[in-house]
Amino acid sequence: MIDKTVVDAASAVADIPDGATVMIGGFGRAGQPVELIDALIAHGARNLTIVNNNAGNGDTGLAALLAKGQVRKIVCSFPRQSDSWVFDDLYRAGRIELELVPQGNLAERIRAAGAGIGAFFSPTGVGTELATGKEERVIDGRRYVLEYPITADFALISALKGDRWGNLVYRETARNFGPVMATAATTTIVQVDEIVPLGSLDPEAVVTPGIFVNRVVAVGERHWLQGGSFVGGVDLEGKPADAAEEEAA
Amino acid sequence: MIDKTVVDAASAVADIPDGATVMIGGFGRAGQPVELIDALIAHGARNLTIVNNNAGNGDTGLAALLAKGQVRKIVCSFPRQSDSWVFDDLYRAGRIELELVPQGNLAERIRAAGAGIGAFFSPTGVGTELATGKEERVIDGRRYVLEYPITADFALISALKGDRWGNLVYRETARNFGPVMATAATTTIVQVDEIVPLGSLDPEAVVTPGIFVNRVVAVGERHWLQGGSFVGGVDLEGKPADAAEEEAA
Amino acid sequence: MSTRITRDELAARIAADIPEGAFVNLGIGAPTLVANYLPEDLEIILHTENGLLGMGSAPVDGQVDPDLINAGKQAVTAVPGAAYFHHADSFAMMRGGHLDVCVLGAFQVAQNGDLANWSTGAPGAIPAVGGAMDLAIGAKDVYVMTDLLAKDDSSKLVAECTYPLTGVGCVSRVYTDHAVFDVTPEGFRVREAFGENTVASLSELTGLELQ
Amino acid sequence: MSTRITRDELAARIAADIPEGAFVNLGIGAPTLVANYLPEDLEIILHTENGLLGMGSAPVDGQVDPDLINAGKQAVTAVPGAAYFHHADSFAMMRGGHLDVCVLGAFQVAQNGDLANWSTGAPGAIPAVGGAMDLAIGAKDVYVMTDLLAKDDSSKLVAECTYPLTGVGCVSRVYTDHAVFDVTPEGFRVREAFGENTVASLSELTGLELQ
Repeated sequence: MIDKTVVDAASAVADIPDGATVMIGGFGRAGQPVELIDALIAHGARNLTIVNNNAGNGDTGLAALLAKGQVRKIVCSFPRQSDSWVFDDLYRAGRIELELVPQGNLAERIRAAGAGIGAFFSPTGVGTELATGKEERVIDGRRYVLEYPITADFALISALKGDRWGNLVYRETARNFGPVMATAATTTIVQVDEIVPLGSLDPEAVVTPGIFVNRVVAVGERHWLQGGSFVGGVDLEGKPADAAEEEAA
Repeated sequence: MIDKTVVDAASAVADIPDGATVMIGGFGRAGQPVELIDALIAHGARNLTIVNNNAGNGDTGLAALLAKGQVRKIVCSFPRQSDSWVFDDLYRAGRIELELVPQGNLAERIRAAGAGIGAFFSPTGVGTELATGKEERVIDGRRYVLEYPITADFALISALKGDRWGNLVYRETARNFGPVMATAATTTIVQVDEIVPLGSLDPEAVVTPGIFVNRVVAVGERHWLQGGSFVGGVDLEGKPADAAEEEAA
Repeated sequence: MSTRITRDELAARIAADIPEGAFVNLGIGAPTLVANYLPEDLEIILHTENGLLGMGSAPVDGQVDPDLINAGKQAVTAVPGAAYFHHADSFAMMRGGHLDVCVLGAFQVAQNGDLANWSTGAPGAIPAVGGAMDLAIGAKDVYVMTDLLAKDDSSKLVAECTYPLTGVGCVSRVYTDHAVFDVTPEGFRVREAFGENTVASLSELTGLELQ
Repeated sequence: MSTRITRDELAARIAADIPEGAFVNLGIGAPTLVANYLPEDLEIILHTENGLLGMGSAPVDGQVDPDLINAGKQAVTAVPGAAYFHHADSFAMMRGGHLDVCVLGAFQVAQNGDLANWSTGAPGAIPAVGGAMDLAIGAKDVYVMTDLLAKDDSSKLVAECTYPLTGVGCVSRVYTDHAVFDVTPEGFRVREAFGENTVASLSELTGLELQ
């Protein structure tokens, strides 16, 4: 019997070595695999290269990983945000390397890695400083720059539900980078709200087939859902909305 | 109000001009938009370039379009099948041009057209006669050939259900080329079993968002379904299975 | 101030140019305001590059959903007819030229349509590009929404961008608080001047020869 | 005929080498037989390139579904845990190296792993390649299933392919009715000889130096 489920987040990330390249899903906080990141922090692997759209928000998740000094380099499209102070300080202190990639090139380069594409001519970034030093070609009258795949040793992503084969479905815009990252990493580790019995996911609606997934760990239902239904009552960080109001008061 | 629904197949294809490039969905008979092809035959546009995985099966659908002499050239991966006699005769008589493309390159080149990719280095076909004259490059120790997008003026595809915005869901392996062809054609025309009210397709399970669709025409439920449930009783051509048995008897 | 319209008036002006059935991406910041002025009786489908077509307005109190955000990471909703997709599919949609309109902010727009809106190039600034370069080259029409003048009164319409480029020759129209400009092969053409502005006065403000 | 095993025995022999959990594509024709010999108590997930992972056996009478076919356009079923996807996603899966094993037929296999299985290059033949070239370069292990000798008794294992190539250096192992051969940097190595075959007798049949 195939069983990709893992007992907890700690064992799911236990073999990530120092120096690994790790893709981390999420767009801002949505879809960020917070429990896996916390486990990676506890695990302590250092000198990591992180691929993510952003460079951390607030003091939790990816930001906390950065704060612990475990990250050597980050590949992302949008590091500077209103709540990216952890990254900002590290970057200004010269303690983290940044490779800035336009978001569409980031997504397509990750897809290319998973799809066996050697390189592709992209319309994005042409004539800008982010294309400096890149091969350019005019095809059918339009300018393109050559972009190469981005691979990783591990991908840490978050999904709504998974089964023991690793089939996944996501929720709303928390889907974002998960499906392409799952295809591009040697080892893909997924946190899900719930592991469901094999055969209970609609085969027409599976977004990530299990072939792209190595480990699945259940972390419990996100607390703005109850029994699968949206109940609200939280802020964008997922904290109780009334607590935030009390804080503000 | 956006309403992409069209009253019948004839009006859906009425503006396809002579000389057009037309992508036609389907893998063999599965997912072939038979009603739209029949309408194109009745419409009579000639000198067409057809992009399809195959070159017709039996005497219906794409094969019938070929038989009517409306097709100048076909771009496909697998023309020769046990039941491709219409194409075989035309090809041997030198009355149709063939561009043979490995199936993965066909799918990826169609996707590239829809995704704005200028060209891509493909691992498929390297060192074979189907790469003759194509640019080759070694990337990271592996050989690749450069492949260009395939676009079309029209795409004719088949889906299970659609709404008036053009959102689509498919059924089983009849999905095949529909979703990528929809992205690559200037005008995408879809036949569906049923047009459902806006909002009744699960947004997590929409396969082709309406942005890629121009016209949707309802052709009635495929006759191996009843009220959306599979009832069987047909052969692979969709004909009543007992009729085939009678024929054989 | 009869030579300037307000930011909300400008958002309404842009909204009035978006036809029913258009697929539209509204960039982070001021362009987001345009959504408030799209007529409710017209179906205009909003795209957000983090994976949603059919984006709706902000949720009501208590209904914030952390899984449902826009590119600016604000809480949004989804309308009936919406579809979710992953990031590569979303950007394929943009880069493949399927969006009808995108509305972006700008530091500078050059008369050849070059856009600079992602970096001032200031030393020590932390660069961040996001989806700006993909939006700039992807939509059928790229509209810029901006004040005509920067805080130091310099013109944001320029002969040539001095800030780092976002995209080359990509802007089709610029909506400013003073006037609306089309980008043409001969440079900026005044499409509509607000209030007391004239081609001559706009020419003076921008230092550009205008049509 | 103690020097040859049957096609079904060969299919069973291949099936025995496929471990639980493997993602496997069985090519059109003889390789399809392998599915009949996969142990029912092991979970081995079959891929068909027309858009399905988790392909099951042929349907029972009266349950043929024209929408549910394999790459050979035969009626199949889907198992619990299956997933459907479109053609670009399916071939991305193959070309990206995610399949563990694919089993293909062959006209010729060269000692450097070159495969010829799509065209005899005969004048007047109608060429058809399908997914053969993608399968050849995509799977982690490419197994060939074939008779050792062609109908004219020529060896299908060759020093160099004379038929048009499907893929370069892509075959890892060849299962024939006489023996199983691994492709190594030094050429074919006899992994297992069936019946009375020996390295020497196989060397004679193929005209190749074998290990």
